[in-house]
Amino acid sequence: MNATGSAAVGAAGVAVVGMSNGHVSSNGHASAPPTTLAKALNMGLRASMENDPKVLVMGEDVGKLGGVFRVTDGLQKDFGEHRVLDTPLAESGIIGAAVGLAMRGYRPVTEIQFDGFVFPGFDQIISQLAKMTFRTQGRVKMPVVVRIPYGGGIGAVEHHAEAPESFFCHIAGLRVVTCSNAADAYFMIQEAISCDDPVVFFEPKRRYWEKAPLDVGAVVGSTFSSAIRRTGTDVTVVSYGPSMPVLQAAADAAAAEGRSLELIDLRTLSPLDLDPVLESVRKTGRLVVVSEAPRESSITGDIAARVMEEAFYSLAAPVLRVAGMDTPYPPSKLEEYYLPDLDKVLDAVDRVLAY
Amino acid sequence: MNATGSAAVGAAGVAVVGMSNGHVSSNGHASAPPTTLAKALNMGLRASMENDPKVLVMGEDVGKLGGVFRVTDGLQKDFGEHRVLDTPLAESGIIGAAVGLAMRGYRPVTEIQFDGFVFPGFDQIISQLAKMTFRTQGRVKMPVVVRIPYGGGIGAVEHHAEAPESFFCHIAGLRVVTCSNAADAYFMIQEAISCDDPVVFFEPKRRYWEKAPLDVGAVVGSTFSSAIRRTGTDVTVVSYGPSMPVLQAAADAAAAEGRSLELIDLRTLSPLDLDPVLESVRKTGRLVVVSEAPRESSITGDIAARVMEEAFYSLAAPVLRVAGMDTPYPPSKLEEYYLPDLDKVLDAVDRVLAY
Amino acid sequence: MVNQQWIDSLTTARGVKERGATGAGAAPTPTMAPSPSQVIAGLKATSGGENLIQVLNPEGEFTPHPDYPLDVSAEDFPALLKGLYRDMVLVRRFDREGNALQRQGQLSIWVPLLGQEAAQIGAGRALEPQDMAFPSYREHGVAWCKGIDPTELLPIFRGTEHCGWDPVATNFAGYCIVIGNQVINATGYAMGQRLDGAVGPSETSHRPSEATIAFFGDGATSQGDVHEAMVFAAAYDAPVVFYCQNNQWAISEPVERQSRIPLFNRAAGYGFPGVRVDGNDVLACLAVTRWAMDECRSGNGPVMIEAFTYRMDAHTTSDDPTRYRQADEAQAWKLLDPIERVRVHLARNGLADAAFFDQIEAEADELAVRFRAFCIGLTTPAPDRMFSHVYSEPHHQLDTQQAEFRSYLDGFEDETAVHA
Amino acid sequence: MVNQQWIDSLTTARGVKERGATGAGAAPTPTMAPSPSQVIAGLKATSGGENLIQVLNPEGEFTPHPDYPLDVSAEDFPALLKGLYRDMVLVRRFDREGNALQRQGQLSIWVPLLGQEAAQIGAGRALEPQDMAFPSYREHGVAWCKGIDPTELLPIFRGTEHCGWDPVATNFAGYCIVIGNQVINATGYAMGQRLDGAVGPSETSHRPSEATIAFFGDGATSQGDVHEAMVFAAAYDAPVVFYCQNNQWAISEPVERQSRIPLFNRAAGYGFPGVRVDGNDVLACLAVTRWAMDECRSGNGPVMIEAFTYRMDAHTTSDDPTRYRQADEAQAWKLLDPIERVRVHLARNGLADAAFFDQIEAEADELAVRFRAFCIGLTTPAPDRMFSHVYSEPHHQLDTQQAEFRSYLDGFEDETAVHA
Ligand SMILES: Cc1ncc(C[n+]2csc(CCOP(=O)(O)OP(=O)(O)O)c2C)c(N)n1
Ligand SMILES: Cc1ncc(C[n+]2csc(CCOP(=O)(O)OP(=O)(O)O)c2C)c(N)n1
Ligand SMILES: [Mg+2]
Ligand SMILES: [Mg+2]
Repeated sequence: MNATGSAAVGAAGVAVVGMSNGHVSSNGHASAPPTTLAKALNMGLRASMENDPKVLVMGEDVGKLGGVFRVTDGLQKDFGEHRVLDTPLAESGIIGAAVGLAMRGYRPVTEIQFDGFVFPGFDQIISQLAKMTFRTQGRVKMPVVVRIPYGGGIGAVEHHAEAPESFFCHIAGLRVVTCSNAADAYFMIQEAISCDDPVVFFEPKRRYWEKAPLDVGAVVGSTFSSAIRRTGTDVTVVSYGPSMPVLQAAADAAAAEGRSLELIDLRTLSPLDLDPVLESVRKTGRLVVVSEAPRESSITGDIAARVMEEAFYSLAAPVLRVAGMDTPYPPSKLEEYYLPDLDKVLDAVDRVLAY
Repeated sequence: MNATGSAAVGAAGVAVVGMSNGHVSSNGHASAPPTTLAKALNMGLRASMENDPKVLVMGEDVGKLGGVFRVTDGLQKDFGEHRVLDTPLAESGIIGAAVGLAMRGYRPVTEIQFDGFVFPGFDQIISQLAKMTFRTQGRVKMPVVVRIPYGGGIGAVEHHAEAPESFFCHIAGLRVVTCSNAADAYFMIQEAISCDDPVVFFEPKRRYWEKAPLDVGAVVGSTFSSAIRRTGTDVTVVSYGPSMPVLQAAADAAAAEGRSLELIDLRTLSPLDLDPVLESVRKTGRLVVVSEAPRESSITGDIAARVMEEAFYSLAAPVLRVAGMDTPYPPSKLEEYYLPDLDKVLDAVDRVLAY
Repeated sequence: MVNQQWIDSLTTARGVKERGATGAGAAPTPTMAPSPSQVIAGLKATSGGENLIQVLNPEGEFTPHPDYPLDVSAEDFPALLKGLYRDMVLVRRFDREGNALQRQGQLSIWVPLLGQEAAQIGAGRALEPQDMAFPSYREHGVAWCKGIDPTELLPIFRGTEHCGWDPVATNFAGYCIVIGNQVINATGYAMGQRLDGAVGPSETSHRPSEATIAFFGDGATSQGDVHEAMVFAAAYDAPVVFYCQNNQWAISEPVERQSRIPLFNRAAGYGFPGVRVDGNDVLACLAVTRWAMDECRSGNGPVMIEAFTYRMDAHTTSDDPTRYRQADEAQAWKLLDPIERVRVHLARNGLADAAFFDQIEAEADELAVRFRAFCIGLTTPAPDRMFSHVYSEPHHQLDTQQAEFRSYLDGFEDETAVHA
Repeated sequence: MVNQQWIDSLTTARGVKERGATGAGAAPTPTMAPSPSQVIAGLKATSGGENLIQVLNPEGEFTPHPDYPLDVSAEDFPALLKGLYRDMVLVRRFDREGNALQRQGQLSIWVPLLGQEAAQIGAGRALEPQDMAFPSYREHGVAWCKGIDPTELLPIFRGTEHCGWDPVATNFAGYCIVIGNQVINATGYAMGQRLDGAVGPSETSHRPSEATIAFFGDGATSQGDVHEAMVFAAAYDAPVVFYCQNNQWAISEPVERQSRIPLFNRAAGYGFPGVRVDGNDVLACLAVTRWAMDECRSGNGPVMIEAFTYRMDAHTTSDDPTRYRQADEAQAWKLLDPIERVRVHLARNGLADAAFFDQIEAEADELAVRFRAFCIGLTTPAPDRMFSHVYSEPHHQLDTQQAEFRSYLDGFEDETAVHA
């Protein structure tokens, strides 16, 4: 059994090739300074706050402490307490207040401290944040970002290692995106903030400290698009966020066995940018979808169903899923069994090739 | 354009053939008195309360008023205020208190007034109700039922016509079931109450007043199982709850055109009872899944993905989905366009047969 | 500055102190909690209790309140009161028409405000154009004061739109159906007003100070969102007035199901002022709300107001109140009708003559006719409405879904007969 | 019966009344809301304010409180105090060992209770075996009193289980990490106690009366769930004590971010008693909690207690408090150490000799050794644990998933080398 790959993979970003809406952009340029994903988010937040005085940061412990992951480190010091708000300990209040602030013309970037704590704010997200624009015939825009550190593999106690992204993908009116490396983190958070729609922004917490080259001057297209991370011919493997380094490692291992994997980082989970996936599947005929989220009624099921709908005759095998178990997140000593890892991905590759 | 079929289909239950875990049970016996779905639930609740003094009913307006749909009508009068509790107006409080009552040995049956109002209670459902047993290594059981009237087609204002079942199917630790006719309603609510696990019980609100024969003395197996409602050879059509009468109408219309549909009422959404579906698909080679829920990251995607995984070579066509739109629920004058209806089902049957 | 004193006054306001005074406390002392019947007696008494702010009593007698002056000269008083009378009569009239339209199948539901005209007009007329209001779903009277034409309320209840007006242009948010949600949204908006520098005397701009008002019911006070709204507002000194219309009922549940004691007391738990006003006294509602909004505009928010009133009709047209409340309760409240006392005062004091009352009646009739005609003429938007404004920015996936749906619909136009 | 009086006393406890008294209220009156600095001064003062119930002061001087007697004879007093001292020393000792084990990589996290020993032991020792307790995640001292062996706390923090004890057998619920959730669960449990007839003098059974206690922090008071818990408890007269340990911080946020005024005032907003007790005074915590539990057991619940204390260590071992608070604050609180004052009282009054203190030290050392050994010996459960107890009844789908996973794992055992 292998661990979930964080150590083994290392600076996964080095291999990053960002492909956005057809044009390749190498935001992983090798001469760019290596930056942690957390720091890149911090830099992106800072850039957005400098560009637009209406951008606010709000959440629990985001001020002096800089957030429990230090993503907002130094922002309150530099922008003041009126731009970076430590809030009372209440997530419905955080989202609900952000909705009101957005109606007033602000662009609040809210932080949920851990994935498992978004649920007290779920009602405000689904009932107000997601529906407000539709309800008011577009008269009230909701440029709110909900940042959520997510995923497991950090040895944490209950509620600190969940992958709740599928819930949000099921909510019309939201956009759901996630980054997997520093360069994307920097550009995607800015794109999220400048978007007039509410964006749920998932941050792969166990990758916060992984470094990748970040060229802040790079010209990038929309980062809310699928990115082909490695081209290959035998099997398409699709994932996002925390599992991308696992995919890289799997592709390396598979290559050593003579198998060529094509890797796609979805980046946007709702809406999906499915064309690159379909194109790839038309080539390889085989698809494995990897996600930490439990399998039932999830984003992975949706991807499988849609690929079947749109590329039925191209599929030489069923779409296989490597997902979290359909159990509550286990005690952390067992998380290596729960999470998708190198072996599980390779096992799925074996199985999908066996058809 | 046809309406959603409620009028056209009428006493859909007449055609009901309940098949539970392999043994056929005709709980739709023709000599049994016709009963509305709402009344059947009321009778089932009453039976459970009589059988077990630990069963409580709690929610907003469930007492004197008998619930806005009268499902709890007369229960407070007959069982007293200590068995049927009108609660303060707070859903997190309702679920959270039910969790505590269950720890104390009670079996609370909570009512959420409408689908759109379950979200203030979502956190308690996911963080406590669903996880408590796992957390405590089985020492604390959670025999709590969360009753939710769901689905559209009643001309209601916002938040009163949603189909949130997929959210709950994505939560490990819960069971999710739904009834489509009076007989199932009567037996399923009792099975839910007697289950030691938390059960989210979805009630198709626009079918509350539809009558079907109810033989309370019928011998039924577990009702938490898929039921084949009509056998056919050309296409398998699967749904649950409010859409079942639509399926019946579609099967009639298709029959008139010489097409034979096999209809399956899932009844249990989590876990799915997939064997009857797979068996059917192995016969027909074609599957249409119908649900009012939006399509993204939903139960329909999961069904499609799993059928592909387990019956890949049997599929002559992709699994097609007839679902709610990926939009917020529209103003009610437009709901006939939003909801699956006879025409949409037949259109999908046409398309799946065109492969 | 009396702050510390005021805080102290709050902090001694707890049962224990009183309790301790009654005995040594050695053994479990006699019941401190009020019995259910006492609670009911205290809460459901139509008098509203001793703390009720009232300036125009049910008999039409006017007694100004020293703490909540109306800020109107004797000369202007008749016009003020006649204006409020007109507001209430017109609002009641279209409210009744809404009920009738539902009965006749023209609306799928109507939410009556009958009995709450004073609570809403009093509050609504205390608002300046720059003030923001967050309603629940029953605030037709506040909408009226905010310049929303009554016909704009109809699309929601006919099912043609989820919101018929422009919340930005009118400073009146969309109706909010999920109980309590709007209250924390209001706090957020008010936080924005403060961040904008629109609160308190401004040195840099000449724009008038602003505040926000959030409307909610007695039942709503139990929701976590209302609590969090108050916590946030207190934490950020947000200029928001929490205006609770205690109409005694949350559908079938009486207010004592939500609280043992009068609801305005909640404010003290958060450290801001709470006032109970006679919600059937339009002048008191106006005076108290003006005071509260001024407090907020000048930076002393938040403030809570409990308007003690009564839901004289059903919860909505779908509701049947005979199942849960006695007719005599409604009879008792009828004597406290919010419009009647104003009519009596105007007539008895010669402030208005028969012609005035006739003219308002005529105006009400006209409004009702226009309201009805507009309702019946309201058309259903094209199915494409479903897909519009889900997002403000382009969304290829939804565009595809829309295109597919379009061509599916077009298929029917091609055929002469559709399925079945 | 003083109920009406008591209700009235609550209902006058609002800013407006005081406010009105200061002037005519014609124009916006001077600021009523406390300024941030005043709030901070009032809340962060280590004295806890005038309302603080204290019987053993930081200098170790004992002054019984008339309202909250200890119900102990002079003869038994030394044993009581020595017992509490022993509890606090032992609990502090294994708490420090928990910290050390985390530093040494044996635990993935530890949540220190340092400084809150009195708040927890005082409350914990007020509980009878039949009473139910709902902790958050820091209540190691309450667990101790409930008979949970300290080693049973380790699995959570080592990541081998989500709960190491039996909540049913111990009447101590599992730790709750989602802030506020457990408080409404506690109310529900207490509602059940009442429904069972386990509250108040019972004519039909001889079983002792019961109550429930819910533990939560100052930060938690902002959560909707805590509000709803109080609303439900008041509505159903639930026998639950809301025990808020105000340790001045919610991670990096000081308590004034959650409230302008002392937290015990919240109770008045719901119509039940609220008390602020010196949370570093174990005798006061014991006396006040006993009183509160007795109130609840005899049917007069709910009651709120705010234990005014201090988190002397980091929030958890993952936290770095130097980023947000000054060292001198911790220094000031060090003078108020909950154990030290008991030691002083015992020593100065000759209630305990050196041998006693030595013996407790030795016992603490032993406990620490046992705690550490147990921790290091804790093994990871088999992967199958993931699938067990997800449901209480059979679940074919999960069984299938488990079987598939089992055979996937078995695949590795067959191979000599696994992938990469
Ligand atoms: C979260 C939520 N739960 C339940 C409902 C259903 N519901 C609609 S109105 C209502 C009662 C509201 O009572 P109150 O707050 O007193 O306002 P009123 O209707 O009396 O004006 C309820 C329970 C809802 N709309 N939202
Ligand atoms: C719903 C939720 N939001 C956020 C968190 C993260 N979190 C853990 S402890 C904590 C602070 C709690 O402060 P307080 O209630 O004062 O308790 P204390 O830790 O001081 O004992 C926060 C924000 C959480 N566990 N749950
Ligand atoms: Mg009401
Ligand atoms: Mg704290």
